[in-house]
Amino acid sequence: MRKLLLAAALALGLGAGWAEARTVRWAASGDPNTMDPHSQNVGTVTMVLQQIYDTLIARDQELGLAPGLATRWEQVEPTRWRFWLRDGVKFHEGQAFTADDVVFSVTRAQQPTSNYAIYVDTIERSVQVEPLVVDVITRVPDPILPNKIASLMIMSRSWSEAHNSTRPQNTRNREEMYTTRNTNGTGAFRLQSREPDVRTVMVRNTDWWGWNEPSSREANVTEIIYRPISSDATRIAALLSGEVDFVLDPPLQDLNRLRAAPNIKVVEGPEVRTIFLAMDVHRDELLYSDVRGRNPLKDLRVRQALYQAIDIQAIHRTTMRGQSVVTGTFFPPQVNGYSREEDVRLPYDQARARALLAEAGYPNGFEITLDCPNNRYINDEQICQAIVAMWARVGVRARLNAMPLAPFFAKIQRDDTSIYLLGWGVPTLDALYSFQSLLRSRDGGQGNGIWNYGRYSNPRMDQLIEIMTNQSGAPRDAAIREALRIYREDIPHIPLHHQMIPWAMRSNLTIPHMANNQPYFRWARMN
Amino acid sequence: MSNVAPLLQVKNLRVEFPTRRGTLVALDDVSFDIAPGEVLGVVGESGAGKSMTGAAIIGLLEPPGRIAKGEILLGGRRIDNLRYEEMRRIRGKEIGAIFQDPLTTLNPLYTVGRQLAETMTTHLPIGPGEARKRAIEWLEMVGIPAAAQRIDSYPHEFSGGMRQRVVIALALCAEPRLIVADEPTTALDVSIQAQVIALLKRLAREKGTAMMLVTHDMGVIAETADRVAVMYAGRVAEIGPVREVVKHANHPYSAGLMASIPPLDRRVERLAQIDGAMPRLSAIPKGCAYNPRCPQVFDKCRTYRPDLINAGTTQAACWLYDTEAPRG
Amino acid sequence: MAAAVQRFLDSDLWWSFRRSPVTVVSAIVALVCILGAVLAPWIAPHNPFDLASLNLSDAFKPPAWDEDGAAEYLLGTDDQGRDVLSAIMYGARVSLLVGLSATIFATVLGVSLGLTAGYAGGHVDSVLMRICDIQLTFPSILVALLVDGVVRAVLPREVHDQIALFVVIFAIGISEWPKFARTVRGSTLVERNKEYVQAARVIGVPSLRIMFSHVLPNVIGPILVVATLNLGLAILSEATLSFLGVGVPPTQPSLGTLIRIGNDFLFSGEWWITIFPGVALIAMVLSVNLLGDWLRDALNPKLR
Amino acid sequence: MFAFIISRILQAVPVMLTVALISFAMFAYVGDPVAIMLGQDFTEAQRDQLVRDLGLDQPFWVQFATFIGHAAQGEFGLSYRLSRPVAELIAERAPATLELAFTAAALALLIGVPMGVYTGLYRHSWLSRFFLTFSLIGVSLPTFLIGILLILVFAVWLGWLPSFGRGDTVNLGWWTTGFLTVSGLKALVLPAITLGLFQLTLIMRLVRAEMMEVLRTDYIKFARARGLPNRVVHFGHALKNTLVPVITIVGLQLGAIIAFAIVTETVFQWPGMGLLFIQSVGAADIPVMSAYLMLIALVFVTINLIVDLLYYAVDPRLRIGRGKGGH
Repeated sequence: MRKLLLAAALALGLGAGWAEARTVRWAASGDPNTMDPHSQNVGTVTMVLQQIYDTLIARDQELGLAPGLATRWEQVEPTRWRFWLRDGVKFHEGQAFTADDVVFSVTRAQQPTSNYAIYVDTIERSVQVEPLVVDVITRVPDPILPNKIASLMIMSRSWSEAHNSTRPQNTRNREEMYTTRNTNGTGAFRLQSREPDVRTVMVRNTDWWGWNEPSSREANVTEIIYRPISSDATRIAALLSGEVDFVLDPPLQDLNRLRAAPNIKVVEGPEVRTIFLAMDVHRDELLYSDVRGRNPLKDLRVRQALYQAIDIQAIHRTTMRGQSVVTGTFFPPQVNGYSREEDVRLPYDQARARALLAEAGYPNGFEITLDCPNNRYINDEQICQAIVAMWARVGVRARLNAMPLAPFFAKIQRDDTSIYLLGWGVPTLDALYSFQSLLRSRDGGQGNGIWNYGRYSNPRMDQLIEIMTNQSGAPRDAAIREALRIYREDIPHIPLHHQMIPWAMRSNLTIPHMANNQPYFRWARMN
Repeated sequence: MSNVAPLLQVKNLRVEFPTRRGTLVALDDVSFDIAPGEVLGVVGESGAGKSMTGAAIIGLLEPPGRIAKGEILLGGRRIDNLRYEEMRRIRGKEIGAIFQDPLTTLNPLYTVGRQLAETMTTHLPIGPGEARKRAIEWLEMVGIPAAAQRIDSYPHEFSGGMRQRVVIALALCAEPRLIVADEPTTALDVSIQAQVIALLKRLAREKGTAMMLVTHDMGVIAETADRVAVMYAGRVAEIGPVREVVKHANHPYSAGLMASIPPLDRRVERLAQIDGAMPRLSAIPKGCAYNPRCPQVFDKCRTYRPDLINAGTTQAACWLYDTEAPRG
Repeated sequence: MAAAVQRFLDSDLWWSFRRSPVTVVSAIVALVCILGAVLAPWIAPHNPFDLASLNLSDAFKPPAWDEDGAAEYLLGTDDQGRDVLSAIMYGARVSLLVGLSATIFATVLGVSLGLTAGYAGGHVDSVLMRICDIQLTFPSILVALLVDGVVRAVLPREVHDQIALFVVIFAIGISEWPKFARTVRGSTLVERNKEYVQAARVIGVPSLRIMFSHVLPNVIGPILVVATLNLGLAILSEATLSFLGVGVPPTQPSLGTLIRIGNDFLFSGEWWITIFPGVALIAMVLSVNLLGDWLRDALNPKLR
Repeated sequence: MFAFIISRILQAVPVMLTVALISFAMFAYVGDPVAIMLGQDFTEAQRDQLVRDLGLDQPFWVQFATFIGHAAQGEFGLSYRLSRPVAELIAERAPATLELAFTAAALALLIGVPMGVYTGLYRHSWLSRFFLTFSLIGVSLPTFLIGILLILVFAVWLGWLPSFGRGDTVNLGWWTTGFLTVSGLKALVLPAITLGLFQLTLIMRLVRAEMMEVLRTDYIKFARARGLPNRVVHFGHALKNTLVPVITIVGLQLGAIIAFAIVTETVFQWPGMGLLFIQSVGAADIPVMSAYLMLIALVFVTINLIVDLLYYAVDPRLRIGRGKGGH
């Protein structure tokens, strides 16, 4: 029946390059906890919503900027960016897309309940210039605004107002609103049905503006069925037995087996996500340690000792099974501002680590609790276990406190931690995003230090971040270089590695591997 | 009595229980006859083998017990070696059984009428309607008041005595030629015992049914039985007409037993008058099983086992009556 | 007299024990499991808790008989380079500790309440039995899960981790006491009405003494049977809770924890990490259950 | 009959109240709703307002009564994790769990009871010994291990059956069923076996023990002594008497099945209430947990009531008051 309908649609010239129903059954471990495009800025939500909602500026297959709902953009003044919008675009429910929807979406993302404020933090307001031209005015010059705006999904004003959804859903106080379960985007797929934790079904939006773009011409997916399968073993069994076509996060230990399996392929690539340990360098006495009256982590020598006690190559080889890129800094080369010279690790040297500890006044080590998520990053708990064992060999008795991501984030977000493992992705692909969130002093400025739960504070670092925020060109690049050097010397974090992300799929599926770990089914082809 | 062909003949019956410590002999060389219409009382202490004999006759020995030797004949037909299904047809139809405790003998989940009817339809060529009619008659016969209404009652709605009357009806309803009544009154109130025994006796006489009445109550035996068999440690110690055994017991054990009957109509408790206790089956002494307790024991008793020997009016398994061997 | 009966019973048990090869084998298996568990700190080839001795480069070694295996690690190593055999021995120790403690806890609680209910009768009896009934309708695993969940939620995490083992023992124990209470109550009712107990009562022997010196010895058999069969169940409950990730703390991994961790590697070819703990768990529970079955039949010859 | 039901329902009330109390305690105190709802930045005034709005300034018993009132209407608030009404979430998941539990229970009963009867009657036959060995292994294997092994063999090696989820479902009003599609039925096989196996062996062993117990009774011996055919004795007299305890056992097992569904649903990612519960435990989603607790209690109380009614139907001894008095 569906085939027939699609054939009819084809006959009417609505589709191009595809002829019959192609369903991709897709599985990953987590389920999006909302369908609101501005409520939860986490990968599990965006991986579904970016199929449905468009952004003004899109990403190409190399994560570069590409025309999206805006066909062209320009920094017409230092604090004014102008966007020329695509004509004839319609939302899934039929509303025509106009500049007003952009103004609305920017405002909505600025609401207190938004989790996307970091992308719109410099924006003062946005105004409609013409029905299809919109200006975004920033408080300060913002050279990377397009990078940020590329993450802002555009909603329909009239639809949102009609459904009382003019602000993002507040997931913190557990409210339910229309956007928790309903969507109305302009994207390549529209939401057909959703059962939380069970399945989310999206079908091809034949009216999408981009089907004739070169990158999508071969794309033929007509339906996406997403199912969360939290158990690693079950997820892999499902792929092997042909119940799903695509697994976004296959467990590393199963890769060899998957590679060997007929009709299954594993596509690998780096992810823009760096795993590191962050430490409480603020308190005068650690919450979780046997050291009284002083905070060992405030001592650079101790931080360095913990750093050099880690045999990162062993973790790379065994725990990550080669699926990681060992690093000495906290964002990968894809991110603007990356510097090869600053990406240098302190060598693994247990003797040196012991010496440093003795020098710092801890010849017998000390006790500490390592907080670690156990279902957020690739092999997160195993990494922590390995590190705890490595520290034990230099005398630091770490207790591992591994928890699911919900209590883990709740705990560290209360600053209720002494040392913790975190993985940081950079959706803007610009260094500022990482510096501002992770290393800037928490001074109340929007977005400043919001993920800096060790409360690292360095005035020079703050100055440099200020420069990154306001300036462009050479001064900005220099500021990033210096900040990276401080990061290397001051050791606010112990960097570990960039995640590699393997995707596993049936051989008949072709989909470009993306470093942001987002599958774009608008580019996918099923044979 | 020997001029009438016996209804039941038990010949040299031996019942064994194989256990992990060797084989226990529960009944050994037990022989007796019952004539049509005759009531044979079987007495003895607990564990003497009275109930076991009854169970062997109806073919319901508890496994792993088995008949190792001897024969049982009913109306001249051997029944101890029949297949289960053939024996089943005899049970209820030819041989009825009455158990000790009426409280546990009736299935609590079926009405008494149903239990009566199913017994009759199993054995008699009658339909359910007729069976129900006869069930009511039987209930009336055993003295259940308002039988027509009580037929649909469940066992728990009857008192103990009434239940035993139901059990009697169940045992008799297919009109068997022989009843094996295993201590039918022991579990009942003293005041009811006499009524039930009287009922049993009356029905047996009316229907011409023979009966093997197992009990350890000598009073009941004296009142009801034509002949009596005294059992001791799995053997028949003495058998003979009830009057003779009660009055002039020949076997020292029977004599002791009879001495324990109190004067008229007073109930008898356990036989405390005989010193010692009956041996366990696993420790039956050599020779005469009674020899350790016997006041008249002599050497032969300790070595050789006596068979039933004519001892005047009765038969007794006792060397005292052995005419061939001199007393020691 | 009592001693003679006891001796007879013992020899009887011994006899039926020797007659059943299955029972002998399961007793040997159980003994090996128990010895391996109890003596783990002395006989295990490695100490899986000594973090400093772990070496990540020894991780994922297959069993010794595999060509990639190392003689040092008979049953291979896990993802952290821990010796699987040692981990199993230490894990069995935790499983056994939890199982035994929970069973003892349930026994003591169930026996005392059962004795009280059976002996006191009246309101005490009906209230206690009502509680029993209610709890018996809830499967023990659910009771254990809830007790564990509530304690987990009430106590701060740090406190909870320190006493987690006791929480699990308590949760499993509390979920199993009614079976003991029921058994004991039934036997107590029977004993209570026997002449000797009545007589003891009449001459004024204190209730408590009657219960413990007359009634209790007579119900020891059934208690032993229920306890043995329950031990298997308790070990399974612990494994299930740990498999669900809410059992013993990860710092003291039990067999269930090992299976949960190993499960992630089952499909990737490193089967030994989960299969061996699984086999150990099954061997332990099966042998205990077989022993319990035998004990029940041996103490209750009517059933044979 | 009516009075009997009423008395049973009255007896269930304290159970439900106790469970409600635990639920409420979890809901009100464990989760600290104020802290969760306020987030990080708030004023004292906001806090006080919220406390008043939630009724947390009321005395304990008033709060408890309100909670019960809401609970009775199926009102448990919003899930912390999914931001949706808990009642709705549970209603969505209930069909999956109930269908799984029903299938597993049917499997356990239809196979377990005959096996139990058989092994009880023919204790020494070769087949009985086989069944008994099988059952011992069955009670000794943890459910999760069975599930894992079944997946390994039937989903991965043989590829015959799906390893997770419910397959395609059909909506019948608010009920979603997997019984009506091939993929739904296929998806049901492995979880149902996993869930049912333990109960099957348990039921078999209990029926066997009961059967043996009943076969030793006087009334069975008497039935034999009356010459009734074996068929009537075994399947009429014996089985009917076995039924009384078996009903209790089966009632209890049904409850156990729903509880053990937590494990099975975790292994097979079966989208039922058990999986929801475990996911909620992981996320400390108190409203879902307390609602689940109440619901399970309700299920158990209901099962118990049904068991009592069946008892009543089977065992005439319970029908007191009808007897005409034999004494």
